[in-house]
Amino acid sequence: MLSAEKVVANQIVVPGSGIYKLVLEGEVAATARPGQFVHLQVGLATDPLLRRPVSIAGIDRERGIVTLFYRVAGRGTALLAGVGEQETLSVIGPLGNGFTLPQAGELLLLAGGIGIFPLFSLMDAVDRSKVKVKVLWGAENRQLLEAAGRQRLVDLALDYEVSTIDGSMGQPGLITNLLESYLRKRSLESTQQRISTVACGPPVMLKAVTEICLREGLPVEVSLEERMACGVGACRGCVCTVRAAGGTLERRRVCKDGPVFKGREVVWDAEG
Amino acid sequence: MLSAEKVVANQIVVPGSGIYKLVLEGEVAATARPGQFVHLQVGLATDPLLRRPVSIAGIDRERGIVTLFYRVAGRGTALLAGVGEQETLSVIGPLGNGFTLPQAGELLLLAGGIGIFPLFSLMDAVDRSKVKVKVLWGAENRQLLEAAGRQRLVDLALDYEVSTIDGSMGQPGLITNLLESYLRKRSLESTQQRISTVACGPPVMLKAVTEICLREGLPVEVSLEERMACGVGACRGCVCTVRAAGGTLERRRVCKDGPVFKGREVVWDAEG
Amino acid sequence: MQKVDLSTQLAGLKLKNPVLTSSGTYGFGEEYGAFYDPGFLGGITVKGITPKARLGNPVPRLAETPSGMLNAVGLENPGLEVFLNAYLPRLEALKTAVIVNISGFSLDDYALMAEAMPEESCIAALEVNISCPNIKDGGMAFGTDPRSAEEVLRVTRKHTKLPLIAKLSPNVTDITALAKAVANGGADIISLINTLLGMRIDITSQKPILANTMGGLSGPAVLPVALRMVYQVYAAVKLPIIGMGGISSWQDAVEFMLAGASAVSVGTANFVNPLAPLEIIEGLEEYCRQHGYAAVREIVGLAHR
Amino acid sequence: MQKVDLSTQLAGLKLKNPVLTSSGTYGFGEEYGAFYDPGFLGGITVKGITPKARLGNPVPRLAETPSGMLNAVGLENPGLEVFLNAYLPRLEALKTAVIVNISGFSLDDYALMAEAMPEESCIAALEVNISCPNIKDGGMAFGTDPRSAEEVLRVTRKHTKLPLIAKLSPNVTDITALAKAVANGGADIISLINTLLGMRIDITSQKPILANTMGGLSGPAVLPVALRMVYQVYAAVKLPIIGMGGISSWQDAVEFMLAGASAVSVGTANFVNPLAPLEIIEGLEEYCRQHGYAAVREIVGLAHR
Ligand SMILES: Cc1cc2nc3c(=O)[nH]c(=O)nc-3n(C[C@H](O)[C@H](O)[C@H](O)COP(=O)(O)OP(=O)(O)OC[C@H]3O[C@@H](n4cnc5c(N)ncnc54)[C@H](O)[C@@H]3O)c2cc1C
Ligand SMILES: Cc1cc2nc3c(=O)[nH]c(=O)nc-3n(C[C@H](O)[C@H](O)[C@H](O)COP(=O)(O)OP(=O)(O)OC[C@H]3O[C@@H](n4cnc5c(N)ncnc54)[C@H](O)[C@@H]3O)c2cc1C
Ligand SMILES: Cc1cc2nc3c(=O)[nH]c(=O)nc-3n(C[C@H](O)[C@H](O)[C@H](O)COP(=O)(O)O)c2cc1C
Ligand SMILES: Cc1cc2nc3c(=O)[nH]c(=O)nc-3n(C[C@H](O)[C@H](O)[C@H](O)COP(=O)(O)O)c2cc1C
Ligand code: FES
Ligand code: FES
Repeated sequence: MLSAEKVVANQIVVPGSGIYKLVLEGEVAATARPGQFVHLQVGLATDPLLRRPVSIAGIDRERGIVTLFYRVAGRGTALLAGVGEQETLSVIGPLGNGFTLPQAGELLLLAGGIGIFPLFSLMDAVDRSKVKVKVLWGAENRQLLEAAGRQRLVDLALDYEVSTIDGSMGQPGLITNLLESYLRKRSLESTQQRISTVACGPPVMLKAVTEICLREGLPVEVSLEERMACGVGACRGCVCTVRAAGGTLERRRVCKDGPVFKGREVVWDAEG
Repeated sequence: MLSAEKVVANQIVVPGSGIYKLVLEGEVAATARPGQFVHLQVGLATDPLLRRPVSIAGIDRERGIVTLFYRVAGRGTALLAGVGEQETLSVIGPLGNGFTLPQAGELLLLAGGIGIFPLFSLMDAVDRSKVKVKVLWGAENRQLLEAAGRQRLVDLALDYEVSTIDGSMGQPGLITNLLESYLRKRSLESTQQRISTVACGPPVMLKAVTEICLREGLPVEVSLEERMACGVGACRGCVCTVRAAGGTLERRRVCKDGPVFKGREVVWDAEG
Repeated sequence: MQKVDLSTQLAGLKLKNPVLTSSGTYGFGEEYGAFYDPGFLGGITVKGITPKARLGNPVPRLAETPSGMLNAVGLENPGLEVFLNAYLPRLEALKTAVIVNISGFSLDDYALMAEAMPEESCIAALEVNISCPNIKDGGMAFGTDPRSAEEVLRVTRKHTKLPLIAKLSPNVTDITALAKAVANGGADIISLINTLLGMRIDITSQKPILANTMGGLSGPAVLPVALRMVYQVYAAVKLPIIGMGGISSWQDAVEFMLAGASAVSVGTANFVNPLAPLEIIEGLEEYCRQHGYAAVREIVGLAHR
Repeated sequence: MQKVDLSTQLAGLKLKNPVLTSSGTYGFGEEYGAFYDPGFLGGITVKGITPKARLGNPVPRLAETPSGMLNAVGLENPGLEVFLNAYLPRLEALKTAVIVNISGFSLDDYALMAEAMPEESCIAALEVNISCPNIKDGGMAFGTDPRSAEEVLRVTRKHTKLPLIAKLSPNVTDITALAKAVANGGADIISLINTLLGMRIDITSQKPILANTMGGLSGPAVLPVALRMVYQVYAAVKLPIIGMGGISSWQDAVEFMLAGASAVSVGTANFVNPLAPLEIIEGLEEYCRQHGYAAVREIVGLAHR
């Protein structure tokens, strides 16, 4: 759970993108599952103090390697970007519950921006001879799609569609449009396959796609993000709100009870 | 005064000694004088917060290079030891007043432990065709003498004597004994050369050698150390106490008014 | 090599070693079980319990600060009943002293909870939290006025025979006045400090980062303030002290014990280094060995010489 | 590109920009002259002056803490007379607003110094320091009791027409009570915070690091506490505020202004990055430009919306 992982690689993906690929060798890979995350120590001294949560994007159990992608967002990730190969990083993980791995039917992956990262590990893990995988991915613009790994989808020969807000690639507009048209098309084809949906991205996007999925009666799993301190369920800093069986509101810890939740349970914008 | 200096070298001198040689290329060398120091930023974030003062041990004005020696004492110097070649360090300096450079007579250098470091630059700077240089150096043991640069004295063909507390090299005991016997010997030889003395080392040693020098009527300059915040005279955190002309006590800033003071002025163990 | 006696006794609270974990940072004792057996600890302190369950504050509940963090969890907890029925049995299994942190909004709340805590169980002491900055009424208000603080302790004292730890707030002009008040009220032990009230603002949204606007500052940043207060309280009151606030290393722990703490408690440091409490136990032992102390309690208060 | 108006007016104190340097961290305005022309600053605040010269405390006067530092300089200063005769003429040359920080041990001390400060000179305001933690009598005692604080301001007010800045101590239970008191006493402006009382212990010598035992904590570590107090005082009192405590970057300065500070003051950060005040001025200007504010004063207090 706590290990010093060796930094095998830590490079910017596309110059200027601010998105880095970090490859770690150590104990995490042995037990990691898609949808889980690691909690990384980014500084040598007490500032910045807290660890940073980053999703596991790739798992190579045999070589004992996990791959992460991160975007430089603030001080912590900026320091992380300066870590050199062969150095070690203090890592807690794998943490969290992870995605449900479907065994049949269709798996619809919905990604908003860099929300694609945790989905990479799911694409790898799912048995595509039994499960049809479809990816819908919305982003700001083409640059982000390329930097965040569109080529990976091509390499995997995945069925995917993209949308960009500025129209620089794929369908112009939001992922919700992409989703609506896909579902419309699909219902016309009146396929009988059971479909399960997994979504990851910013909260507004998750809320919107969850509403669409629920309306259509599709089960949806969402991967949430929240500021974290402990990462292991001890501080209750990272909660989301769910409506429990009896209808009462409950708090769940994103780090321990999540980060993956059933979309129908999540109460978005909960106050109080 | 504030510059980003390039780290040309940053290596341990003797494995296990904890003493490092740091070579910086940049603006400091152009105006540095023996006895001055630099104020180094050792961290990337706000912890450790303060800069660390380190004496200038070598000045190569032509190549724009200064050499420092530092011992890993705590968190700040430990971080400094991890800085790689070709990286840059934020440096304030050169700071402080520096030693008086004698033009004739004899220069007696008194070093306690790593107090030898600032004296290196003085050895380099003094014109040895006009000034006779003699070094007396006391330390804990042989290892420290070797790690702190005894070979340098040999290479410079300097007249030196050492003492060690554990007797592992030179005269066993304290530098005060070394000094007393040297002065005795010298008075027997009844040399007529004007002698000036410069001392650097821990406070107890400085106090003891100053008392001996004053008793013998020898002028002595001492290089003091004190915890520093600003390094430029603005905070008054680093003071020492001197007895001014009229006999009244005054505080002087080690960073700005020093670090070199006339031994006869300094009030040791001043309270209040 | 000589064995150092790490055991400590603070009034009626016996500990196998002087290292505890702090309320709100250690869940209900199970979360760090994946890293080590909590039985190695001197004891653990559970999250603040209130009579009724609380959802706590909305998110964001956390913000980072230089060498510190703010939290505004707002005393989210399962409530007294669920604690007794669901959590306490699991705590029994941990084989370590359990300190239950109780927080109230009225004197009756404290009385009710003190009364309800079994005197024969793994519960080794009650920590009376009169210092939580993250709830609107009660909480810190009790802890910043000496008369109310005394009253809370007096009332709680009447309803339990368990050792009572009064947890003080650092957000006061004179910590010794509060310490004297809780001593008068019947506290057996004093723990300090709770968090310092602080805030951060998001310069993009131009709003406070925390949904609750303000929160409690903890972590290494507060260490010098906490240490000063332990030092002051040790000189002012005869009660044993549990020192906390920014302790992340054994060196920090030694500072607190020299200042007058008979035991130390590790909070925020758990988040950064889950093994911190164990490293601190080992470091304290080694410090004593190297300095020739047969028992760790010998170093308590030495900085006052 | 549109020019942003950086000028600010706090009651009678007019500043060309809202960035000052703090008392005790900027000497008498000359020490940082090697790095830049102090004329670029909104103003500088000189070291606390007392009626008589003071040697201050013995060394060690400094200790480092996580993201912070402790100082116990103890108001070393040349005294009123030498200040007026030797230092003031040199300050005139700096072409920046000079704020003189005055510290006393009695009401008479404050009266004497207020009376002695020329009303026609580079002195733009007096900062009444009722919050120094590093001296045995007076100092902080004035600043932790609202009635004494009000009295100090009332007396000082009678002896000068210069704008009066009351500098508050953070070592209090309720900062707004102090703010209201100094407002009643006649303060024109409030500055906060002074340092938090803290200490460190050397675990080798087992003694406090500072010769004075305790000292004042400053630097980034205290930022969340300072920001919270600025936010609270802004909501409680109508007087303009000079915010300080851990400001090291323009982002920090924006947080303070959003919280309610009309100007900010840079202290400890000077020691780490001598250019910090200039970088903050530039950053504030850029922030306003990017967010479409024509004047920096427009952002003051926006976090209260
Ligand atoms: C479960 C989980 C998985 C994540 N996976 C990835 C990933 O695969 N790739 C990636 O680029 N990012 C991921 N993030 C977001 C990433 O953690 C933040 O971008 C990062 O913590 C920002 O740190 P900083 O120091 O650069 O920013 P700062 O703003 O300096 O951070 C200040 C504090 O806020 C917290 N914080 C800031 N932004 C976020 C955020 N978006 N989510 C959570 N905490 C935040 C930081 O952890 C830190 O405590 C994930 C977050 C969570 C919770
Ligand atoms: C003018 C001057 C010149 C110096 N020259 C040298 C040199 O050439 N080589 C060398 O090895 N050391 C030198 N020192 C001592 C060196 O500055 C300290 O060893 C260093 O600051 C310790 O930092 P740290 O983080 O490792 O220790 P820590 O104990 O973690 O430091 C904590 C704080 O105390 C201060 N501090 C601790 N020890 C000292 C000390 N002895 N003197 C001053 N401040 C201290 C630090 O600067 C820091 O602020 C010099 C000191 C001064 C004042
Ligand atoms: C996330 C979090 C939750 C906390 N919850 C409580 C609580 O419920 N009751 C309490 O008395 N103290 C609570 N505290 C305060 C801690 O117990 C401790 O007093 C404080 O954090 C200082 O110690 P530290 O700096 O080591 O964390 C909490 C602290 C944190 C960080
Ligand atoms: C070394 C030092 C000396 C100080 N001296 C004074 C003083 O004489 N008068 C005063 O009012 N404040 C004094 N202060 C407090 C600062 O002016 C400022 O209020 C405090 O340091 C918080 O700001 P900062 O964190 O930016 O340093 C001093 C601070 C330091 C660090
Ligand atoms: S981060 Fe502590 S409970 Fe999730
Ligand atoms: S370190 Fe500030 S005056 Fe010397």
